[in-house]
Amino acid sequence: MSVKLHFGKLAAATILAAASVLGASLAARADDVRIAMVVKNLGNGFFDAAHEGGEEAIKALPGAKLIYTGPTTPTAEGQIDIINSLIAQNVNAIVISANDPDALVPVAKKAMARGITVMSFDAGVAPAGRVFQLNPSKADLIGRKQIEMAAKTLGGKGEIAILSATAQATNQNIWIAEMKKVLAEPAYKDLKLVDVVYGDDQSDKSYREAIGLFRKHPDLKAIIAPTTVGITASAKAVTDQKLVGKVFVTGLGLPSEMAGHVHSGAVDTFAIWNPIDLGYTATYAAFQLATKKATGAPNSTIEVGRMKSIAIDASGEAAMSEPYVFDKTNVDKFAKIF
Amino acid sequence: MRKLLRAREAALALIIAGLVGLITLRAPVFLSMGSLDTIVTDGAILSMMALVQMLAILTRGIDLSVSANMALTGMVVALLSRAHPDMAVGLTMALALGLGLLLGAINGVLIAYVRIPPIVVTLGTMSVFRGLVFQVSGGAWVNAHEMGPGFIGFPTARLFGLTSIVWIAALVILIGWAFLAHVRKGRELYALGGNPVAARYVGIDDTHNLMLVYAIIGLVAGLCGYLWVARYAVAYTEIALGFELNTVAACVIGGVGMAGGRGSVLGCLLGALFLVIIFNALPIIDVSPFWQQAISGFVILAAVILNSRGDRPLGKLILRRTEAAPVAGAAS
Amino acid sequence: MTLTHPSRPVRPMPKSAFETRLLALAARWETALVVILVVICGLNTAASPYFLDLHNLFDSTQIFSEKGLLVLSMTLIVITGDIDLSVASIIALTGTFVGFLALHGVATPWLVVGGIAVGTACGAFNGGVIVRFQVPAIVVTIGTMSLFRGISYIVLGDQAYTRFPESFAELGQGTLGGYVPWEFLIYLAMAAVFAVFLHRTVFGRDLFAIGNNAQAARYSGIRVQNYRFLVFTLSGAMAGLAAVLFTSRVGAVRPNMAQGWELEVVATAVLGGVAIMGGSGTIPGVVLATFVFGMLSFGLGLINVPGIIMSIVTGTLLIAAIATPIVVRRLRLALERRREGNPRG
Amino acid sequence: MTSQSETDRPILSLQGIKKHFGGVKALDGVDLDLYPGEVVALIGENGAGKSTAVKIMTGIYRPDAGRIFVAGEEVEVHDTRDAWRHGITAVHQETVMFEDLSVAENIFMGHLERRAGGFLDWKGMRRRAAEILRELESDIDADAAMNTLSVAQKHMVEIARALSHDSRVMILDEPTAALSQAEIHELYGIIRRWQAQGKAILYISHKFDEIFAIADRWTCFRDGAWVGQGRIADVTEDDLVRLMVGRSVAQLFPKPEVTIGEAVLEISGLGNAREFDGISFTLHKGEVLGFYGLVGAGRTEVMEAIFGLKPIDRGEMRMNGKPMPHGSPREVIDQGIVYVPEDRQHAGVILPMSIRDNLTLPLTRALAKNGVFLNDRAEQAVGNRFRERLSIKCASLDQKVSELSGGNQQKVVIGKWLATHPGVIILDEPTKGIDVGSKSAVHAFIAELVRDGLSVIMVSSELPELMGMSDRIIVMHQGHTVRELARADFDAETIVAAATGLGRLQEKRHA
Repeated sequence: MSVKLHFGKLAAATILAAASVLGASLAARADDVRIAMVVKNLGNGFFDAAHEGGEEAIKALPGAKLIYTGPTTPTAEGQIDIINSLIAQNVNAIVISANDPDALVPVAKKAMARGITVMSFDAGVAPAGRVFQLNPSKADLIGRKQIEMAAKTLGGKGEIAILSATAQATNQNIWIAEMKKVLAEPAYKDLKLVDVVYGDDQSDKSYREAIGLFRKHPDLKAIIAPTTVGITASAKAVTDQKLVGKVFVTGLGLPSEMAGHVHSGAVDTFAIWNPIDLGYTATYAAFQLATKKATGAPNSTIEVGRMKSIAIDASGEAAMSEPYVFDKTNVDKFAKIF
Repeated sequence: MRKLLRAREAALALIIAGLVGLITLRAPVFLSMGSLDTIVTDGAILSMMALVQMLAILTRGIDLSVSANMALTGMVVALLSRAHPDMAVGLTMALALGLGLLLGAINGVLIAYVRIPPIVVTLGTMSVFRGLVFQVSGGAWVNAHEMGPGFIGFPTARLFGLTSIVWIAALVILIGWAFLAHVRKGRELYALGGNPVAARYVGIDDTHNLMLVYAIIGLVAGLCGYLWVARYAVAYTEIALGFELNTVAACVIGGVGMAGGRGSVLGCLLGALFLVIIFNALPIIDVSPFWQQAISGFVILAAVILNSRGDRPLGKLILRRTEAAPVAGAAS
Repeated sequence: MTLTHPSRPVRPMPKSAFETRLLALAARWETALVVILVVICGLNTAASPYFLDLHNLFDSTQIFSEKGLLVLSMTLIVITGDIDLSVASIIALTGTFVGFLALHGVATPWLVVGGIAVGTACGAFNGGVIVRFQVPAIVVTIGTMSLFRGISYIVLGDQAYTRFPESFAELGQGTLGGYVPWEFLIYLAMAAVFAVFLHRTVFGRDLFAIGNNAQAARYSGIRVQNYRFLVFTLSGAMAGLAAVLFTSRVGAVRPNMAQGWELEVVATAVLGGVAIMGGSGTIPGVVLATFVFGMLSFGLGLINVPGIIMSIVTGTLLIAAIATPIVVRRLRLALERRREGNPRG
Repeated sequence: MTSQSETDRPILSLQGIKKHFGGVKALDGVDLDLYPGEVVALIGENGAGKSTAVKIMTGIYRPDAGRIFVAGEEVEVHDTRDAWRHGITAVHQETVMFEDLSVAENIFMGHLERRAGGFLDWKGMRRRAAEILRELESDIDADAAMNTLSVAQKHMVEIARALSHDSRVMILDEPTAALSQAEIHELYGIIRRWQAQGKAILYISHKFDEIFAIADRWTCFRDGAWVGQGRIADVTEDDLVRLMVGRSVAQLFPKPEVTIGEAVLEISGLGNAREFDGISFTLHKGEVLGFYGLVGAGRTEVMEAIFGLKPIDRGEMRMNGKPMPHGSPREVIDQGIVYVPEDRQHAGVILPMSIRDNLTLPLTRALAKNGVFLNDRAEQAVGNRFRERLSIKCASLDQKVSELSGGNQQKVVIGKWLATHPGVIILDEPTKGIDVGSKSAVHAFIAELVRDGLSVIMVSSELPELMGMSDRIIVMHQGHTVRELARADFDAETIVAAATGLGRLQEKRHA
């Protein structure tokens, strides 16, 4: 049974095989415009919706193909490996939602050096590593909207806490900074931010952190969770601890995941931008850039099909609209969509 | 030895009491009923899993696949609940137990019959099971509102003031204790781990026993997989990622000897309790969550070092007997 | 049955015992790995037109070069009968330290030296605790696995170190002649050093002796505890080197870097033919296994298979690689027994 | 009670049992018959296959060929529980114990007793254990943890374990090795009671006085083969010796005439916490110093301490007149002292490694190029030299040591040390478990060593060997040296008396 072969023979065979295929494979490259959407992690409802939007854009774009990919855990390393393999596949454009703005720069630069268009959406890559960044909304709008929602639910008064994703999450950290700015305004002087905790986008950790918040701050009135994992875990914690009506959860969440919590009363309002539109726009824009129909340079605009056009500002970022607020009245309708 | 073990457990209990005292000084709310209720509920799953992990360690093995088993079982029952929201809780539990058992049996066959070291087998199955979670779910999440109300409600439903998850844990622990202290098979595990050669001389068959150990681990992991998913009301690929190390840590803190043959249910429970208290206390006493990992690492190391004295074999006793009783039969 | 006879005349050996042994081994496990590697490369070629491209192949070495370094030192540790689960956490801690130094304007050469020094210190800590308190390596390194990464979390929290000197990036991102990454060259060089160390020096021989029978090794005057300390320190040093390369390649340091690598590293060593209970294993074997995993994940990446599927393949390969020889041997024994029984019966 | 016909039929009968390990034949078609109410002494040298036979009867090994009959019916014994079911119980030569568990648990492990509900009957087991121990007139507490017992006490627990089974066949494999004279008499009483109950007893011992005192029949193995059987009443001690070794005894011990030189190793007042105390002796150049004692008397522990393997709390060691460092084996080896341990397989050789690698293990560094890189040629040369010098029987030096017979393994261990050119060699039970041929080779070799000017410490439980080879004998008992005799005063009775503590007791009474 034992395999008996010589190193030498094998090596020779390998080289031969390699050489024969090498010539053939070099010629066999497609002419399609292949756009790769690299998301933070697979299996995330938000990105699944963005994927749907991307596919919609592809249908509208002749000769375009979409590769939807991402790591299974939201890490930069996973994304680096994936982008490396996309470079090897010589795709035309890569659209990234980054797990880490800085760590992706070297590999993104490498991709651009090999002639691949790189842009980011949702969570941005640092400017050196992309043509432009498509924000789902403006950070200041997102920050403000979440404080507004909390203020409205609480009647403008009470202790609030933030339960975020990982401590490194780029966009969450920017929004938290924006929220703090808004809280400094006189209109919100009675809202007291007592804590910021991190649930690492894991349900159990987020859940435990939420309960920790209840214990530490008996007078806590609201938790703002600017992440879809955090907001569901917080709402679950509120329900389990029988704090419905006493502590409210708000933040960013998907209607499909939040409908139940809205009806239970743990959540009064929450917001999110439309991930389908976001995915559509990002994919469309990438196609425009890859086919040289747009430059993506600062202060330029890009035509993006049914979403009309987006304008890129001086810092190389573009923004879609302000987040959309959901409550009892409309959540069920959108829950069927995303 | 038994006295020493007792002493060790008493010391651990004292440390836990001291710890609780310190935490309460900083944040009195820690001792509130609500907080304690959370700790007990949180500790339930870790206690059960640490207990079965102890079975593996007792027999000189380790099971690194426990958390992947929990994730896979949890995901499968969650998907089933999504497809059939009205499925009875009893049936769900039966399915979870069955699937967990099957996964554990795979480990068992490879370890007991094919004779691959447990660490290798469970390292491999850990990867495979975790990958399968992704395969069966397509990477998607199963969210609270997609699962049946009974499915989610059961673990946190209350009976006499405690959640049913706690009652289940109590039952599992009781069975585990009875098994190890009062059932022949269970007691034999100590012999098997303490001295495998001697165990063979007294007719203890390691094949059957190892198969049994890993099957039991799988069974309980399956149950805990369901409880975990239902308690946190969500199922996704990374459920309980890294949890296997917590179960090992609980055993180590509880004085279970990694060399096999040594460890008690009580110690194991105290180890689990210790970890749960620390994890729950950190947010309350305002220690940055960033300290959590370093603290648990430090605690494990401290426990290992403190236990090291007990684990070291002493020399044979040759001298003392000379002083005590010169010759046994001298009087006759 | 046997009585004392003067021994038969000794026949001169045509080959050195080392070569004979190496060849014997090659006939078993390494050859199988070469076959697996060739099959994987063949499948990759069939599955993706982009696989057999020199540029891509060299790029792909970056998938495994850093892990490969860890596999080398893990091989020594497993051969001595221990295990080190803290390597990935040492990377996080070392990376954090390197980032901290860079932030304070330390020059590239000192970043490299500093990183390796911190890694070495972490490894020495592991080895020190294991040897001083005579506790199993697996628990100690489970503890330091949390501790080292935990320290990195305490230091960095939600921050990242992202500012590094230009010249530092060359190490992890640069190539020789635009094709061969420095990382890969460093990996190959280290593999050669480890091969010589393990198979051609006194130290390597002593490690095998310890792994096969630590008690007998001790009775033979081998300072077993010193060696255990040495291999853990060495493992730390390799993790330090890997951290430096990783940091240079990625250009950013976060506490969660290299999470989960420890298990991949152990799996690679075991697939490379290192007996998990200690006492046997070869550097050529683990290098081949490193390539097998590297090519496998590169190939799956090319066809955009999610990384987690790789973990199914890894796990299955690991178990199958160990179980197959055992099952085959047992079947053969059973067959022989039956054959022996038949003619008489 | 038993009718004539039943007495004539053996309870247990082995026929044509064969067993080999790798290439080594341990049993080559042996027969054995045990009759109710009779004690059969199984005699044979170390390595003759007695213990292997015991392990086959108790299901620990499966025979390669041959048949086992219990009360006339052919049976298969797959494991110990099968053996128990057929009424076969053994007290094994080596103590097989669970150190962390209690005495009662050790006695009942494997057949823990259950109450009606299926749960363990702890109370009952504790009571039964105490009863059995009382029957043995032992003062061991049934609740004590095993690791608090002395070696002799552990042996008593082994015997208690055998008593806990209601067996028809009792096998005692060197049961008296660790027991004192009084305890041995106790054991005789038990055996006679078993006899009266109609049990069959297989008694394995080296000690002829025991065999003649207790046995009715004998069966003899030599080198794994069946030699013969008969009634004890029909033979003399000399007959048995001839049967066992196949030649006359005198040839076995080639004690050379060597002039004893100056003191080499001086030990005074050596002691540690648990194992030994007040150990003092001097070893001279060219001398063979014998150490005698019961199993567990502390001989091995003393030797390990000298070799740097055990802590020393008190006392002084001098090598060639200078204080000797002894922190680790390495330092001791550098002093020219080497140690051939008793447990060859675990501490002596590295089984999965080649003969050559084993032979050069302590030498690799000295042979290496620049002290670092392996020097295959030099190692091969050393390997060849010692293979020849010790007549190691092997196909090639690349063969794994695990494939060698016990005797040849022992030669590898000795060869390994000789290659370092030591001044003192400590041999701990150097002929335990090896065949007759290798045994005399080892003896011849010891003679050669002292002729070359080495000094030898020989620890042995075999009195004839020790008396045949030693210049002086030191007797140990319970961690102390109790007697020292010069060759002219050697007397088996005196030595055994001292080793079982009698001499010591008498001294105490006089004092």
